Amino acid sequence: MSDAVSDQRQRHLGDGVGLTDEQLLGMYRTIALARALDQRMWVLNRAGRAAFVISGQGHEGAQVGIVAALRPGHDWMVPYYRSIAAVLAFGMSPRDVMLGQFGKAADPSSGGRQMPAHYGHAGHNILTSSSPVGTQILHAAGIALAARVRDTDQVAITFMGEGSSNQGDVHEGLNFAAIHRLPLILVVENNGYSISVPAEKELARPDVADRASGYGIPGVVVDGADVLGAYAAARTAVDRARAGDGPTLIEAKVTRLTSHSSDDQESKYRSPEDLAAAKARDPLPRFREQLARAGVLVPERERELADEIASVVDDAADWAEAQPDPTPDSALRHVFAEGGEA
Amino acid sequence: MSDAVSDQRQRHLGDGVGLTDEQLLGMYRTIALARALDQRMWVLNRAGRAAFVISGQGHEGAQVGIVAALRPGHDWMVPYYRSIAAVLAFGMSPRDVMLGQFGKAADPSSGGRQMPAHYGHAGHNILTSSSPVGTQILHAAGIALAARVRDTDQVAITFMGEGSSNQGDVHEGLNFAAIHRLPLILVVENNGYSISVPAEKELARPDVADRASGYGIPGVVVDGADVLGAYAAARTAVDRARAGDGPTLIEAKVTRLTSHSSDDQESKYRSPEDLAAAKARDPLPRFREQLARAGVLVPERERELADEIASVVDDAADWAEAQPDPTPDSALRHVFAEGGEA
Amino acid sequence: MARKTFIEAIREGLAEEMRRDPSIVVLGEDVGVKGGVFLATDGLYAEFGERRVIDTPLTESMIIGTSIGAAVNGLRPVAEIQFADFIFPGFNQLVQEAARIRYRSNGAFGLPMTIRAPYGGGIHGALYHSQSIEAFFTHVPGLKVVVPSTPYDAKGLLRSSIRDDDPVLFLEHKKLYRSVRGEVPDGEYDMPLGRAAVTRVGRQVTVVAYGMMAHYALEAADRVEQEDGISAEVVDLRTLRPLDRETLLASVRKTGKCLIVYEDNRFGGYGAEIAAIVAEEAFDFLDGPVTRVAGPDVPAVPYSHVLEDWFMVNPAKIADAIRALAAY
Amino acid sequence: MARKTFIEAIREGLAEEMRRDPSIVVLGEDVGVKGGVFLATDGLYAEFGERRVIDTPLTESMIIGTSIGAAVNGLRPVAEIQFADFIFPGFNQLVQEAARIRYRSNGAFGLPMTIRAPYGGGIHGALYHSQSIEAFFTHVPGLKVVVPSTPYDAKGLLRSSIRDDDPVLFLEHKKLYRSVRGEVPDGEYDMPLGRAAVTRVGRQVTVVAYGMMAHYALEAADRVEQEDGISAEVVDLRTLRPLDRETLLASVRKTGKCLIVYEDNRFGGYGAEIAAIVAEEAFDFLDGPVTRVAGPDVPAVPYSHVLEDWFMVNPAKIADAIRALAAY
Ligand SMILES: Cc1ncc(C[n+]2csc(CCOP(=O)(O)OP(=O)(O)O)c2C)c(N)n1
Ligand SMILES: Cc1ncc(C[n+]2csc(CCOP(=O)(O)OP(=O)(O)O)c2C)c(N)n1
Ligand SMILES: [Mg+2]
Ligand SMILES: [Mg+2]
Repeated sequence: MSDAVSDQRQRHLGDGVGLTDEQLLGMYRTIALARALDQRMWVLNRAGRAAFVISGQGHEGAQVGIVAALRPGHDWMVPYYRSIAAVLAFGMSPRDVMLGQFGKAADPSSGGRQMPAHYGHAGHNILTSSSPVGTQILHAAGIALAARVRDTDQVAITFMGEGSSNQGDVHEGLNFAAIHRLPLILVVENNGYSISVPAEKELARPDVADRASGYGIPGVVVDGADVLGAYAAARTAVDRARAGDGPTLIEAKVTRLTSHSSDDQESKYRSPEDLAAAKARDPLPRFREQLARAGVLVPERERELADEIASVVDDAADWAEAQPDPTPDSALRHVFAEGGEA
Repeated sequence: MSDAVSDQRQRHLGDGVGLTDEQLLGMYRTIALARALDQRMWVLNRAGRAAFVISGQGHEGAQVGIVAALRPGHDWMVPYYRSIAAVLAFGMSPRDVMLGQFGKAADPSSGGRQMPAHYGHAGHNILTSSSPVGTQILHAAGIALAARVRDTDQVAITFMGEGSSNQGDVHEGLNFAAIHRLPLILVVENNGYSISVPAEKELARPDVADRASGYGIPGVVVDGADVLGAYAAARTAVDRARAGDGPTLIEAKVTRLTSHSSDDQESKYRSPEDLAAAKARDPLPRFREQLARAGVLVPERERELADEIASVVDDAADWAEAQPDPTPDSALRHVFAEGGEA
Repeated sequence: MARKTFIEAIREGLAEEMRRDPSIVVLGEDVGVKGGVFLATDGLYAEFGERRVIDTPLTESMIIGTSIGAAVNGLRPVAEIQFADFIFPGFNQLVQEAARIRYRSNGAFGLPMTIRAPYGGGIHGALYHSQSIEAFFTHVPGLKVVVPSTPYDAKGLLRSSIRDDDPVLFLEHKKLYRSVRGEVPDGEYDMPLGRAAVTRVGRQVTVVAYGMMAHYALEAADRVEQEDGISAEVVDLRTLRPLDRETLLASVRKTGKCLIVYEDNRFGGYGAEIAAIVAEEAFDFLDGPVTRVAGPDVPAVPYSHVLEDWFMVNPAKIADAIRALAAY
Repeated sequence: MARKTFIEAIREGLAEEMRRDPSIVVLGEDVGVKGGVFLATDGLYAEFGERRVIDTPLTESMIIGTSIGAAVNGLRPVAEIQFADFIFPGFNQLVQEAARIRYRSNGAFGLPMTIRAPYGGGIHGALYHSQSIEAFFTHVPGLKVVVPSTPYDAKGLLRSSIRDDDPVLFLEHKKLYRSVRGEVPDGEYDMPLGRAAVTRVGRQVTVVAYGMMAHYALEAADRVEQEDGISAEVVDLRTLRPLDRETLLASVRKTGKCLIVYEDNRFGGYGAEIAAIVAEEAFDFLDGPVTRVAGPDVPAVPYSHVLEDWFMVNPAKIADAIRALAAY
């Protein structure tokens, strides 16, 4: 197709949400990269080279769409264990991710101290995340409080699953942030399961977003496979936050394309139909087709990206696996500030 | 006024909500009795004969209206420290209450082990209550779960203040009870203060009841000075609960007529106007006038009741104060079931 | 008598008790169709249905708090906390409410409830899937804390815990689930709470342990016997609270030396109380310092194998400590 | 140098630090206009305004959890938990999050935050307004725990806690607030964390205590000196973690006898760790059993005066224990 024509199509797609083609392609690349990295982890796991894997597969579209509305290096992120695409979009590298997967000394999240996917990176304002779910909303609310007190114009965004949104901390965090109209965004990635427990046994209503009105804040539901829809919702939430209008709860309806983790066998509790339906809601092919249809992602470019991603993944996995493990003598460090009394 | 006329008026008032005159008078008596007992506690406190007082003054109308919809001896109550009128309505006696106020050995709530107003009475299905706020909703939800599993047709009702409703346990409890449509009623007595913290710093919205929709349950606001309105709301909630339609959140807008407790000085944080407005919302005179206007409470009866209540309060206070304190050797008992290993 | 794994013994104990007593319900995260992440409740949902085997939301405070209410109104809940590390959101319900309800009501209310929680490290679970939590709860009057080390004890003590009329925290070491097999009678047998076991008789040093460490202690004792001719006695506490002081003190008074082994962080761990009791009540019999082998004082078990191996107590570390104490 | 009450020293320390460092914020229940239920923050709201003195909702997990986030993003929060007994809804945030963030991030993140909590009994507060909570937190690597006993120490240690780059739990005994007066310099003076003080020199018995018990220990020591001519040394730990082992062990090695006093329930209390350390590291110097005077093992302090008096450790009980140990 001629450049002129594609140019129009591009403007057509980008204009709606105010993203340039390069931005759209960058978002596509991050989604595809996260997927490829994630799939490699499973390969490594089956090969006995990575003890544990927990995936972002199926969640990447919502994560990348939402994070595109933030300012990396300025705003703060408190991720969760499915946030692989979100942290890549926010500045972590594939090597950073793989260092954590292998638990290496140079792992920027924890130096090999935490399980894989417990992301954190001080250099990118990504706060260390723990395993107990739901706690992170209070950390994000506190970051937002500090942003308010210090007038930094920062936004704090945090992510969790719908099962985790039932934890008491979420209630306390939304209430506090709403009272003080803090610049906080809570993203609930609703994939319909809390490990094996289906949504109807976790939640009394289909939408977690329905809880927002009780705190007087917006609760927005987005289709997690609609990357640009997720971006638009986040854009509005970020603008509200910076304007001092307070927090927003964004619920992204996503799909879990893998078992809960490499320790889980979802076939025990999910029917073949359910699993097939889940596959059909994969955001990656949908975004690819959307960009292709709009002429933003032309076949050559798609091939280039695929090749580039493949080599980036190879590099990240091979390089990270070859890095040194932490040494036993390092285990005593960082209980307290160095120099601080222990 | 002639009996004929008053009979009509009575039917008129009672019919609306399905209560007989005797029931209405019984409710009035409980409210007036709770108030008189409570006022006596302050007298005893100022006289140095009761170390600590925490009041139900201003909350009695909502409590008695709501409890009138339950079945004492069958249903369960998990009260809080302002529940003096609720526990009297559910079966505790003025002597029971005063035994707790003086911390005597025969105190049915705790044998003098807990602070005053930490009500409980196994004989009346009133579960022991603690000081940490908000925890009781989970106990009530568990009682409701057992009622469901055991098919007992019981309803569990619990009470707390609006400040306490922000605790994480409340979120977890409402979510669980709503998922399983348990026979639970949460009454939030909103008096606009959490000790000194005004509602606008505790809550992001004026109505706690707004949170109910997030759990797919009814959230009803009632004027706490409107005894019959509170009864009607509770009646509906109880019917729903017994029918298997699940929990209801009832928010009663009440007024706190005293300082938070005998250790608090509300004048430090409440303006004279605010205090005057609070007084104006006293449910007791309002219900008295309502019954009088309807001819249900005729002057002679009012005087009789006043005299009877005065002597009941004298008896409860004098008798309870004269009862023995717990003995030191009793302090080691009931850590575990008697006979159980300690 | 069939040989069963630790997890089989737990599952069998649960199923037998549920058949016997319809007031027993099981609740927790993923305990239903999935049968629990360690399969401790596998098959219970199919046999007893969703009224008695309840998949709860992901909310530990709710799991413990509703168990309290259910216990008050005629049920005997057996709650599962998916990993012991995740009991802390429910800490207030367990410590402030469950443990104190009988006392604060002057005996008017009691709570027949059991909380099962898989604990312990050495399974590559990192900071939040490896913790030993007993010290937080053994300090709390009103709670009973049980830590079995064999399939036989696991089934017997689980039954006694379920039948107990007070709250019991029942801790199961994850590494034992499939690594340990042993004789387990079908049906009932008597195994009261609060009784320690001398699992190895010796003369020179008493080694006090529980859970996974009870196995490592035996391994270490055999090793020092073979390699150094040291005769060590091993006491498996089995119930941490109420503590069997008699068995503990009788052994130390006999050997004159006491080594306490626990996997948890050393400072303020459960073993500190054992050391304090021994130091006070067996003072005249001690021929050496009461010593401890425990986890280092860093926040929790790290993920990297290198760091995890560094953290974990193992038979070699115990053997060294026995040697040092024997030589004292 | 002016004589001030304990609560005045706390208030002054807070105000001086807030004037010095604009990144310090105070948050908690009723800390604003009311100035806190014990008036520890009285006047701060008027001086520093609602941006830096924040009345929070009634939610302890939120108070601790948001303090973590605030500390990460450039503030130095000083949170107040209204009564120590109410810290437990925030236990998960404090123990699993605050205490572990530096370690789990391999030093990438640290938390300059202080949590103040009024603790202790003898003030007719019953089960839930009388608790001693230190044992739960001194067991946690990554937390520092401070318990001052004098106005001088309170102000100095509070300043050091606020300036510390790691989470500090600062426990204030309620009964000391107005009952104790002492010299408190205006402005700064140096008082590092982690240093115990020998508050009374003696020869025969070392009495180890902290908080309110540090006063009772001195009273008891004077009493046995006058009545029985027993010379007791008193060590006020002041910081429970990190522990000043040197001062503790030097004293016990000198006297050969150690009595540990704490108000909390005996079993598994903080004093158990002190006993374990002494029993192991001072064994060769001990002329008598390491003994403890502590609260009884019932859930918590009852309300009735009769029962409360029965529960509380007091100078008479300590004096009896000193006599018994001295006579050993
Ligand atoms: C407090 C706590 N309890 C239990 C767990 C174990 N756990 C890890 S993930 C998970 C399910 C989370 O489901 P959801 O929040 O929906 O997130 P998803 O994995 O579906 O994205 C559970 C129960 C935990 N990590 N933390
Ligand atoms: C967990 C917990 N934190 C703090 C307190 C101290 N406290 C007792 S009552 C109270 C205020 C409660 O306000 P609200 O819930 O509105 O009830 P009200 O007293 O106004 O009826 C506070 C902070 C407590 N009892 N429990
Ligand atoms: Mg989910
Ligand atoms: Mg209130």
